[in-house]
Amino acid sequence: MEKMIWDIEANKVTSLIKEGKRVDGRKLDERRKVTVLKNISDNADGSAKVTLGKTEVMAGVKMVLGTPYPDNPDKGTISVGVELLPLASPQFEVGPPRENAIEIARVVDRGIREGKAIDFKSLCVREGELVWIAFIDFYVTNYDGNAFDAGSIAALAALNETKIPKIEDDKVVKHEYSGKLKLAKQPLLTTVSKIAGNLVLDPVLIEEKAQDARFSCAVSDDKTMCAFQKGFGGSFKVSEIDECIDLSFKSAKELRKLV
Amino acid sequence: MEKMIWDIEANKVTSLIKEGKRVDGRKLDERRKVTVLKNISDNADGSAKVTLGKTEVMAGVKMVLGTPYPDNPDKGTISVGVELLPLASPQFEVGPPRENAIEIARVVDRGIREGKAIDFKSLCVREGELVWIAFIDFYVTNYDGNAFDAGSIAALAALNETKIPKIEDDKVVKHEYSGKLKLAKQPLLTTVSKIAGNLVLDPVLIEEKAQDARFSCAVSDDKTMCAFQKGFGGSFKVSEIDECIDLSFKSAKELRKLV
Amino acid sequence: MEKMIWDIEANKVTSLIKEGKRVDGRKLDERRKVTVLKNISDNADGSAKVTLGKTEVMAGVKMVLGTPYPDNPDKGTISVGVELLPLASPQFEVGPPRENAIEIARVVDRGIREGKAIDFKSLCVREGELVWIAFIDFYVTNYDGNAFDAGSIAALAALNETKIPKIEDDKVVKHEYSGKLKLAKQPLLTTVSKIAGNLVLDPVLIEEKAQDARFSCAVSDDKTMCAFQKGFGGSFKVSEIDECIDLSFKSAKELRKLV
Amino acid sequence: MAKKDEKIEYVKNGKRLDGRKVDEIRPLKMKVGVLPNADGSAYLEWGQNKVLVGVHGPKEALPKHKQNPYKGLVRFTYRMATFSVPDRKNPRPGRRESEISKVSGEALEKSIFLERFPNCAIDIYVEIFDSNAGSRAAGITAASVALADAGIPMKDLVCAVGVGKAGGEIILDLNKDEEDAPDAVDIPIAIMPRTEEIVLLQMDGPITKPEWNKAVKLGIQGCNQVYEAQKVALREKFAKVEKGK
Amino acid sequence: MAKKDEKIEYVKNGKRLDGRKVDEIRPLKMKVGVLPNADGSAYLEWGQNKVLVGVHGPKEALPKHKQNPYKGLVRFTYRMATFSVPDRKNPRPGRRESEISKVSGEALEKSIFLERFPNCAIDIYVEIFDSNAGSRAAGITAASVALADAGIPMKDLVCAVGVGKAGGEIILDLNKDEEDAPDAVDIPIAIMPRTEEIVLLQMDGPITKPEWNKAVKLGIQGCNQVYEAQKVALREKFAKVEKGK
Amino acid sequence: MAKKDEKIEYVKNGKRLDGRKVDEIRPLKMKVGVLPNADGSAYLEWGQNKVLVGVHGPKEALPKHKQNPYKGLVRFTYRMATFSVPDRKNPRPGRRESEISKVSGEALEKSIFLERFPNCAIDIYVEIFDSNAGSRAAGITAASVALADAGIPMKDLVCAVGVGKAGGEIILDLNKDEEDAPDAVDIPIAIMPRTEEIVLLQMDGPITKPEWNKAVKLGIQGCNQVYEAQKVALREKFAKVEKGK
Repeated sequence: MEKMIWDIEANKVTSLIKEGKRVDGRKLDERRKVTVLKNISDNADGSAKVTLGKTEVMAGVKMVLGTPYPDNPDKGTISVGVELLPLASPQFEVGPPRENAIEIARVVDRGIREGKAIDFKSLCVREGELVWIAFIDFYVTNYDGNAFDAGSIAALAALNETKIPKIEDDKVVKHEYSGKLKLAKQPLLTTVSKIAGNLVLDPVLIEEKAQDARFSCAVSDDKTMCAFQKGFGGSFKVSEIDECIDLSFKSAKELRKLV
Repeated sequence: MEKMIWDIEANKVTSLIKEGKRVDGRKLDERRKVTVLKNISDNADGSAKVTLGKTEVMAGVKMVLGTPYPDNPDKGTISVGVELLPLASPQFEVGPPRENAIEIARVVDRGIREGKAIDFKSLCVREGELVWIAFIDFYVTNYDGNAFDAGSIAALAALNETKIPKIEDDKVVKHEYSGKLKLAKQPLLTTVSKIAGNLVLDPVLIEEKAQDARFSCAVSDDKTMCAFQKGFGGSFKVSEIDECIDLSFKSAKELRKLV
Repeated sequence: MEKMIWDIEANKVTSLIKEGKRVDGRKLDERRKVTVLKNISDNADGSAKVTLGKTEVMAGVKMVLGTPYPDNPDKGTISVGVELLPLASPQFEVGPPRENAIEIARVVDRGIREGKAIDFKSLCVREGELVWIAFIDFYVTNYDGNAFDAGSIAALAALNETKIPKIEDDKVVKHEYSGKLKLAKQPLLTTVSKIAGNLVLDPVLIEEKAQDARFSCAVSDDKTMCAFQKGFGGSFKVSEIDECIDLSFKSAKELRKLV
Repeated sequence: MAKKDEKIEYVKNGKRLDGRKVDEIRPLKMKVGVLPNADGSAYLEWGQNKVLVGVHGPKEALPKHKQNPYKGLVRFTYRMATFSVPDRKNPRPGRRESEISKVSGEALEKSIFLERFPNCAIDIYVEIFDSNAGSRAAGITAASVALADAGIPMKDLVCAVGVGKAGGEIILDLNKDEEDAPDAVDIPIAIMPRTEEIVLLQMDGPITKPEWNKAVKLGIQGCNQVYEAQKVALREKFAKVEKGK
Repeated sequence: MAKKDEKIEYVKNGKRLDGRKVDEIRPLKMKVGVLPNADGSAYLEWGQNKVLVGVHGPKEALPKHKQNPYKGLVRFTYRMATFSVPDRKNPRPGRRESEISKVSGEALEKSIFLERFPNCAIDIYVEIFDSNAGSRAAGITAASVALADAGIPMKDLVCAVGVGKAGGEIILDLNKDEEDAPDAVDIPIAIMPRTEEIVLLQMDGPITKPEWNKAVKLGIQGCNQVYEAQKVALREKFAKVEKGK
Repeated sequence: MAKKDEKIEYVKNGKRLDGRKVDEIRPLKMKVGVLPNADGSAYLEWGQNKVLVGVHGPKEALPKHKQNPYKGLVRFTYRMATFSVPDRKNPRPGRRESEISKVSGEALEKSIFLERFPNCAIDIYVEIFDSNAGSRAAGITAASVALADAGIPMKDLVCAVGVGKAGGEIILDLNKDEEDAPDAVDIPIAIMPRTEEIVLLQMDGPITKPEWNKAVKLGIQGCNQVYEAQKVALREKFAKVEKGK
């Protein structure tokens, strides 16, 4: 039943897109309105709430002391976790889609990591012994498509707010800080859906239902890409990927002003 | 089917209680017979079997060496675990009720912890480095209602029997002991069901099926309460809570002679 | 449906065995053809692929540094893990049989451990501090009965190939080795099914469906047995066990040439 | 945070460490209808606590064998974000969250006309994004408002607050510093204010009966303060609805 | 406990360290019908081992796709309490418990007229509250008696015992000290005594065939001692039942 | 392995560290139909990578509520053996394996006439027994061949390869040493070669657009090399089938 309603709606999306139109009136290469609200949690070392249209994400960073990996004794690291909360959508209730959440987390992680947003050496406290691990966790609280971009924006906004806790006797002093985390780059994801042969920026949920394929590209500055992820059962031509890349550079430039 | 039989039985309970009577002939404020059998397991550092009517519980304590929490370097601690064994009731087979077991464990834990049964400083072996953790685990082997009180009695009886193992080179020497665990207080739980507007002490299983609400109160001596827990979907008036508290002081006084 | 087909096939097996015959033409005390292919993974410290008829197993050994058990400060140890892969049989897809895999792993483990294949003292690097743990993991990739024997052969073949990694600063130097693991004994399992009162060596899958009981015996040399395991719902007479033991000594002698 | 064994006066000249009076709750802001995909929702800031609640339902309860043919089920999930506490929380739900979910769900049951929804379930999701003592009271309070937002027929709202003891004083709505007092007692309480029926009551720590009598009075008074805030938030929402299309 | 490399004589002048003869089992007490809610039950003390068994069934096997239309299922769960061993046991069931559950359930199958219960299951729960070598034999022995108590039709009881080797001697019903001998061999065995059919047999540790021949004889003799104890316990129960109403 | 900060030339006189040219893939051997119990199977050695794939299906998709009435499901499971990597892998599947399973299954979907199998599932199991960069490309390549072996109707094979950057050079089919380069970029790509449609594309690490343009050309060329090997392997299999009975 429900599936049938989705199918009808998805067909509507496809018909519109064939005419170059979208369900919500946007242009094919237009992103939804983005809002960024910083510092949503005092217990977090950095945090932000991001809305991308009706998609809403809450992100927080916790700086935790740990031991470095033996093969990288002078580097800290990051860890990205995502939860698609049941309250975000009636569809997430029957067991939230674990594989999807893992994919989103890993793609956002790659964007930040490979985009060299953070100089991992700057997270070293004492070589071989003590480093910072930045735990970046975000929660999708209302899902209307494209948690990739919303999560990427929220993660970066939260990192940009992050303070480094003070250390005493190798332990964190609560609620005291020694400075701010400095970001070397501002890598951001841009996601495009392919629907009926057209490339559509920043898909809403019903567009995701209609898509043949999905492509996400993270760029860290005006010249450098740092992560790709193609998803879904369809395919892209090389020329289409090139078009997606161009959209990503343009989109990231705009987003960078907000985070 | 089975549900229907329970409903009929529960209705019978309600009718009786409206007349001030109970299915097993007890008075509303009368506890079932309690038996305590100590030292049921030589491998435990302290142990006891308790029956509360047909409800039967086996409890054991293991003293384990661990490192203290950084914010309490001079204190040991306790940990309470409960299992509602499948053999205790045909109803527990289809996945025993995990949430119920957690609630029971946490309420029994709070009674012992907040009732200051054990001076946690007395569990310190070497400040900041080595402390005792008392693992108190109990198993419900036959369930006929009120595992809260049965578990509380069994846990306390087992603690009262507990010997402290001998330590050599910061390790436990098996089967040798350096003395007994000393309890500072004897906190005990008392559970009351509200059925048809009446307060009923120590409910049996079928009374639990008929209850509107449940209230448990732990008292540690003749003047001091140390834990409350209201459960189930119904409600209590303040005056009813006061009555439950009075019953708890009276009941604990009697139970204290047995543990 | 499927079950019915199995039953028909199993009945056929039983009828044949009553006449002293087997579905694949073997004699009752005849093992299937065994092939052993060594060194199937360069990342393993030792590895082997074994086929026993159509049953196929891939085994690998990883030597990992760890701390010894407090009661055995001068001894390393082994750990055996088994997976019945879903690709090995359409029957393994609906949740592979966890209990069966555990039993196989533990019986193979006991054969190697109690058969003193490895002198655990030779795995000690520094008493009380650093020892080798040999992780032996095998994967059943095609299942046609008797994963016990196939796994035992594969585990032993992999151990016989195992090189000990070089150590520097208490860490493993990758891809460099200090020598070979020396085996003191060559313990091997032999499994016999009881079908229609007959003892049948090395059962195929459909014979396992027809069996009343199963018996496995590991022997470590021409005189010494090191592990037994009776399985399935049926029974054995003492004389039948004796016969199984004799078969095991004979079978192990032949297998020993291959590993 | 209080140093060990240091003697702190938690109430001095009628004022608490954060300037509040003994019977004063922390600032409380509520917004109703914040999640487009939920049937009902609310966002609550209460002191440092920040709580988001979504309600889905009533809808058919699944799996079927959990259905009750006489009344609907309330399923309550209380979860804390990893960054909502001083030390990073393990992302997996713990035993504390399980217990709070259970008693909070039970606290709301009586307020809902559940007999109108046989075989159905009402799912309540409470997410804590920041905390500082009192997050369970905040969760229940916001959940009740979210249920109203979902249009679920109720006898009354449920309002909750913490009451307790610190430094020998009975005080309302303890914050974290007060909860860390050496003699601290914490008593979360929830009532249906019209009848003053108690639907949630827990307690931690040694207390005498006279102290309890004082505390419960203060708690009920606190619940009534919360009740007013709930009504204001709901009125705002419905005013907006009427003004809007 | 034996010190490493110290030479211990496990049998001296025909007596073992705990005073038993080589063919003597530890004291064994059994009580039948101890759990009101179970269809059958038994409590067994055997040396230091303390075992409680409850049987539920026969009843419909669920989930349905596990049903066998030709015969009933035996589902056996062996669990150890955290405090039943020298070091606290992790509360989660481990691989050892899984294996023992599997082979113990299989050991009981042949003794039950399972073909009378198509599509049904019989659940056997074995809880170990104290242990000192031999708890699986204790579990099987008590389980068979609990099955009889549940009125489940059986061909024979199943009785189990450990037999094995310590200090070069073949001995019956090893205790923990004997199991810790450097050359220890442990052979749990279960039989149906009327036909002397072996329904459980495991072995750990190096042994020659002549030693095995000696051990199996001793094991079967031990099982028969256990059998007598089982019959006594069942007679006591049914005597009581007849005396009582 | 490269020491930190040591300057390595990854391509010198047109040759890479292992002697390959920049556009040369590592030796690749494939065998089709290796598992008797699978509907289709393949074994692939590609450099040091060793991959076994089994396909089961099409068959009814279970549980039923996962069925799609319009087309079949592809379920792809990529798993690494504990001994397939330099450090022993935890036997439990990790997040990396989850992600690779997801994108690899999606990469194969378009190549299969899934609309012919409503309500059905095709299960693809990929087991990695040895690895050295490129195991996901190896898994997809072998899986497509195993699908053909299972007789599943397909529009085209799917062939995959890694392309990327090391030491400033764009190179094909990176090995582990190259993947560990300080400036390494890794781009797994899979195409359907007849139409050159890209069905899998991931990327890790900083790269400019001109570099990407060069890399994708090289990647597609590499995929075509893989395609030839796939066709050879399938021809061998079917030649054998015709020769055999």
